Amino acid sequence: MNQTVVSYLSQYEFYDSLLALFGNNQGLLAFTIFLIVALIIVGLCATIGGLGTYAERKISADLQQRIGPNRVGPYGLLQFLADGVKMMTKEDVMPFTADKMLFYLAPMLALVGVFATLAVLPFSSGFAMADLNVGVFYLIAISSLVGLAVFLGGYASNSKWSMLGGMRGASQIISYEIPVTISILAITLLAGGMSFGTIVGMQKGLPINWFIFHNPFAFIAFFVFFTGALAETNRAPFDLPEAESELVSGYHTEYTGMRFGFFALAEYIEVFVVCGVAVALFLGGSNLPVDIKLDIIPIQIIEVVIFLTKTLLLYYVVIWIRWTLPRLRVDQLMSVCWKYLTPMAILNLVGCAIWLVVFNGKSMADMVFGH
Amino acid sequence: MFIQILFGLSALLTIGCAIAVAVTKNIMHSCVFLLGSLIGIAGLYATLGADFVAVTQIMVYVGGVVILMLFAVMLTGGKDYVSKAQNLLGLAPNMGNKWTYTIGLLVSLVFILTNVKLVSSVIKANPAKTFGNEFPSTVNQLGHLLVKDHVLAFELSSVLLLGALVGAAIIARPRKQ
Amino acid sequence: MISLASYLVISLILFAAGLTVMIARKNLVAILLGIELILNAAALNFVAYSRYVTNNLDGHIFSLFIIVIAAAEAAVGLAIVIRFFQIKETVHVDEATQLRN
Amino acid sequence: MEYTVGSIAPIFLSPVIAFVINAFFGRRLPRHGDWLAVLSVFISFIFSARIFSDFVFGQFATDYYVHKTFTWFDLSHGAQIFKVDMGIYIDNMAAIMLLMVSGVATLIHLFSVWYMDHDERHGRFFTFLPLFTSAMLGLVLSDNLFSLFIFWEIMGFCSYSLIGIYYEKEKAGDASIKAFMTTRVGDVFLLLGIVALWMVLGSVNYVDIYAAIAEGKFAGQSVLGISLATFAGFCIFMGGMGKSAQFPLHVWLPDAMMGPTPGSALIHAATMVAAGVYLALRMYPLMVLGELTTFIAVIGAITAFMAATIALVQTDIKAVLAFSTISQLGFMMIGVGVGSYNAAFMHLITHAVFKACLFLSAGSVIHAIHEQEMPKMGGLRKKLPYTFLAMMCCTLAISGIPFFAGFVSKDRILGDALYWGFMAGQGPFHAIVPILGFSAALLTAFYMFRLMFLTFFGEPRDKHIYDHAHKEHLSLTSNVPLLILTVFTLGFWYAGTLTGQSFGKVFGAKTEWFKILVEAPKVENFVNHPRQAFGSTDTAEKASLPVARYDHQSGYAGPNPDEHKLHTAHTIGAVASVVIAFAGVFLAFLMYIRHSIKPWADNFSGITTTLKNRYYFDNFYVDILIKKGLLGLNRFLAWIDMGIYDRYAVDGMAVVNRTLYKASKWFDNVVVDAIGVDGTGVAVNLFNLVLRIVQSGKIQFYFIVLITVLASYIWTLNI
Repeated sequence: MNQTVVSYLSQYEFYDSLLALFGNNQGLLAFTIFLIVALIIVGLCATIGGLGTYAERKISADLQQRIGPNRVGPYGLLQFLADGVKMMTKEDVMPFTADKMLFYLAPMLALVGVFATLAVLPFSSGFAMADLNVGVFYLIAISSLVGLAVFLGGYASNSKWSMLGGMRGASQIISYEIPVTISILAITLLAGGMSFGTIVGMQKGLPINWFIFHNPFAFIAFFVFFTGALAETNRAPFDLPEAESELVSGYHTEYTGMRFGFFALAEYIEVFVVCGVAVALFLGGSNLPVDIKLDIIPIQIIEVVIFLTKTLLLYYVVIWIRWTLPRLRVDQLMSVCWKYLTPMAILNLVGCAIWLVVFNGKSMADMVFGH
Repeated sequence: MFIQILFGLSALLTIGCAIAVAVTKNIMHSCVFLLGSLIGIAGLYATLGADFVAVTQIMVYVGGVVILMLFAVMLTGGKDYVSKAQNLLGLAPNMGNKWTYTIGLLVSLVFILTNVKLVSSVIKANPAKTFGNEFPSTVNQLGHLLVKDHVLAFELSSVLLLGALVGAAIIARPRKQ
Repeated sequence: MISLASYLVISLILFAAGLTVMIARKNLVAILLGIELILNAAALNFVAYSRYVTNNLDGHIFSLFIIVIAAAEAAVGLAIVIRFFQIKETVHVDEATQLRN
Repeated sequence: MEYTVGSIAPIFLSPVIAFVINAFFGRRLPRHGDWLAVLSVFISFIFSARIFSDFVFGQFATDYYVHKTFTWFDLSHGAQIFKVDMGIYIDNMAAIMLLMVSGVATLIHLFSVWYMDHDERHGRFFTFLPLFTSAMLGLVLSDNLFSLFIFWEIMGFCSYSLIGIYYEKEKAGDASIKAFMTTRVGDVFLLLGIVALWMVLGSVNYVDIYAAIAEGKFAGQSVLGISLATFAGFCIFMGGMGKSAQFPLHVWLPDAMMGPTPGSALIHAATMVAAGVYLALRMYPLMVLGELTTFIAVIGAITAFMAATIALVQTDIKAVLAFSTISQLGFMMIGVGVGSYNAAFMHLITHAVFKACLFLSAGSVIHAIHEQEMPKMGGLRKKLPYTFLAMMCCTLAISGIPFFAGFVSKDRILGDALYWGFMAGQGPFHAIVPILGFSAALLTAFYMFRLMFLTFFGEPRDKHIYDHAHKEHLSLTSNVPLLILTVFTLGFWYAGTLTGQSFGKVFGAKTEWFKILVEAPKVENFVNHPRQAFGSTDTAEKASLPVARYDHQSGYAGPNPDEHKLHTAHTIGAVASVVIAFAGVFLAFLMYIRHSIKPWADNFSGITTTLKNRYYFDNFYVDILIKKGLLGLNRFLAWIDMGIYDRYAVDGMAVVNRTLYKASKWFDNVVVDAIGVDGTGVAVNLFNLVLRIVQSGKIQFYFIVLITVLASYIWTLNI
């Protein structure tokens, strides 16, 4: 049975009082709860995405021994708000020969694709929209909408730069989906299910129980997943679709104002989502290292904080990589995917399967500490 | 309630997009409408409790087939072209004209009538079973079915996919002369 | 409570739309779009019957294989279209009149 | 005392390894790997010496032999035996031969290091020289004619390569081809003989052949109307004639002097030429059975005399030595023919030693003055004292002066020939053999001392050359090999006495080792002799056999009814040999030192021309045999080809084809084309009218038809 935030809350007593408040209309209550949670999550993620731009600028400045944004607010913290205001107030320019419908559609698709993934992201054991049985699979599937959006954006602009960027982006995202999916498949094999609840629940306890340390293949799979995910989110060193030195700005060259903002926001939130997925799949998710008995609200808050801490650390690593490594060539990009990552991912999958058969499903920690 | 809403939205999306696919004059838009239709079908699957099939539908069509078609459209160019070859439907542009649409609709009508006759008799013969409003997870059962009852088809489909992969690569490869 | 007939009607409309596309359009890619619609109509029928009539998951398996075959068909079909375009510089279906060269 | 693979294989494998390394990596090795060649042959020598000491110093009975085989391939099927064994066969003769070949080859290799230094073909030379040696050693070790033939051909190839090593010189190239083609004539016969034996006996093992002779398997067998023993023996002897340069096939050997002198030494002294004599000795029972001994003796006598006469007038120092080689080989063949088995073999050994030394000395001379023509030499003994010493000893040996090796062996051959020709009660025709033999001995002494006198004595005739000659110094590579060989030109090493006769023995009875050890194989001993596999021990058999001793009174061969006559013949022969030798030396002394007699050429100018042209053998072969005979045959074959085959077979075929063509053309035009093809076309056209409508090639039309038909089918269903 699919678990949702509503079904989680219904275990507790205050749910009944809430129900009474809504005149025993279960559907209305559930709808309201979903709406509130969705708004919280979207707001949170949008803030994180906005702060992501700030973080990126600040961290890159730090790496390059500059100061970075420091005028708007304390330490320039409100810079992203200023940017947002600027974007919203800008003129919305559309090229004369653009394909209007697709030009409008593309940024929406990007944002929809990213926000749809947030529905299954396990911020904590309860604070997730829905814990689908096919959660991981759903996440992979729905995030490929971004690739489509990139392609359509590039096509609809009717510009050479955009076209090239869009085609590169689409081919890159489709290609890198394969190693990423196969790495995730290895983890679903270990967990015995595709739901995030199952996967995160399996990694309870000390970091040694995380799936990244389950066996050597899972350890490699993490890096394959992380590399592929970087490429899927068009981050450096895989930022060929928007390579500013070659393609001006790639698929969103012709976009201005809030449409451009959608693309940018989608990119930053997707990075956050990818890091969150990595944390949930490999790094123990929102689990507490120790079992403590607390009330529902505090424990959820602690779990969310743990999840966000891990995710933002990975987020830092992503930005760090972006400002450290140079960009790959197109042929190198493709050969990395097809000649190295995909075979490695397949070997990891087979290796995990063999490990499970040979060691009867035990992890390395189980064998070391005994279970 | 949710299911009814989801069904209504999905059905609307599916049918509307399918008709749009048929009537729009722009092949690119046609592809995008197809995407909408396919997502709608995924929603319909969800209302039927087929969660795995629904996600697979999105995965394969959104992530693969539609992008592939968009690529194909882009590589073959959107230029309109009128064939010089004479045929029963006369001269027709790439996206069809009123004669071709007339014939297409006629054939569709014939098919619809046929199908209505067929399906109504089938439904009359097999009254629908009643079932509860719960949706048990299908993932585990599907996995067992795939590697037990349908293992031959499963393996054959892998061979088919490999053949399609290699065949597509060979066919589309430009020949050096 | 949604009835089986509503799914069948949706599937019929999808099929009819696909059929119309296949016959009316002269663009090879558009014909492939029609084929996708028709295949999806069939798959939807399978899943609907699996829920309402047989009450087991064989329909799901069928629709999964239909999706697989549709993907393979799309890949090979589009490869053929692209090759055809390289040779003829058009994707008009009536131009495909030669068996070789 | 176990002859395992490890103790025998290195004898011929180590030079082969040296060959392979030098052939592929020689360019990269320091000094092109010549040290490797020397080392490899020296290893062979060590292993050979071990075998020699086992066999000679009383470890085995005289007729003991080591024969180990392994199956090379076995295609036997049921009763049909088709199995080829390979293996080694070592008896006393082979043991002595191994020591001689490897020892002489080691010294020649050592000498070559000096002689070929700074030569542009240095590496190539040291590639083929070890291969050549290993082939000869393998030939000696072979236990059957088949592997013997393989090594025989390897040697032929190596001699070809060594003679033609300066292939850019036209004469060298021609000489190598000539050597190869001439010996090829003999090789064809040899192969024929081997095949004949194989066909009848099913084996070409020495042991099997001996056993077959003893069991009388040859009786009644015949090939081409000739008895098998005669045919096979003749063919095998022809092979030996080719290799050992006997009378009709001797023409290649003088030309083979185009190669480097150490190569000549190896070819003409130790190895290749000895192979023919060795083969004849191995197959001696077959020769006897085939009644070929008279033939062999006559051929040998003719060769000995003819080559000696030619040598009289040669001015090239190496040519003289070459003809003397032919002459000495003739002596060996006389020995084989007249039944003096061990003397022939002894002469082979002694000749190998002193002829190798002579060639090396000649090489030393040539290296010193860069000149081969004797008229330009003279007085070189002051410049080349060590070479002079070595060459003098060897000349004494070859001339048959007492106390030297040549006297011991040649005297025995001549004594036996004397007995065979005059006293054995055979026809008067046989007397020609001893007469020619003694004449050749006289001439040998004469021309060898002529060589010595012209080269080393008197005043230098070409002052310029003389002045530029290098003064000789003692060194390991240049003249120590000569001196080592010189030591072994003394007679007592071989006979145990200085004279070789039975009076004045020095070391007692046991020292007549040559006579004890080497004897014609007694074929009846080989019947049903068990085979040994590789790795088995030899001790058990050794213990069961008594060690043979030489019985001075009766001789080893047992009481001979003609013992008295034989003894007389040997006494007369010995005296005659000594007299003849000294007469020859004296004649040469008068002619070339005292000048009291005019040199040969002036006295007999008519004959000299003939001799200088070597009896016109080359002209005969080229002008008569090849130009007249072969070209005539050629023309005849061409006539058969053009006149008969082409005119009737080919043209006739064309006429037949033309007729057939006309018939088929009519059939094609009328039946196939008009009725079949056009008729089909018309029929197809008719159908086409209908099918064209349906088969439009438009997939959408097909689809419409499909749907329509499906729909109409469903409407007809009653559901």
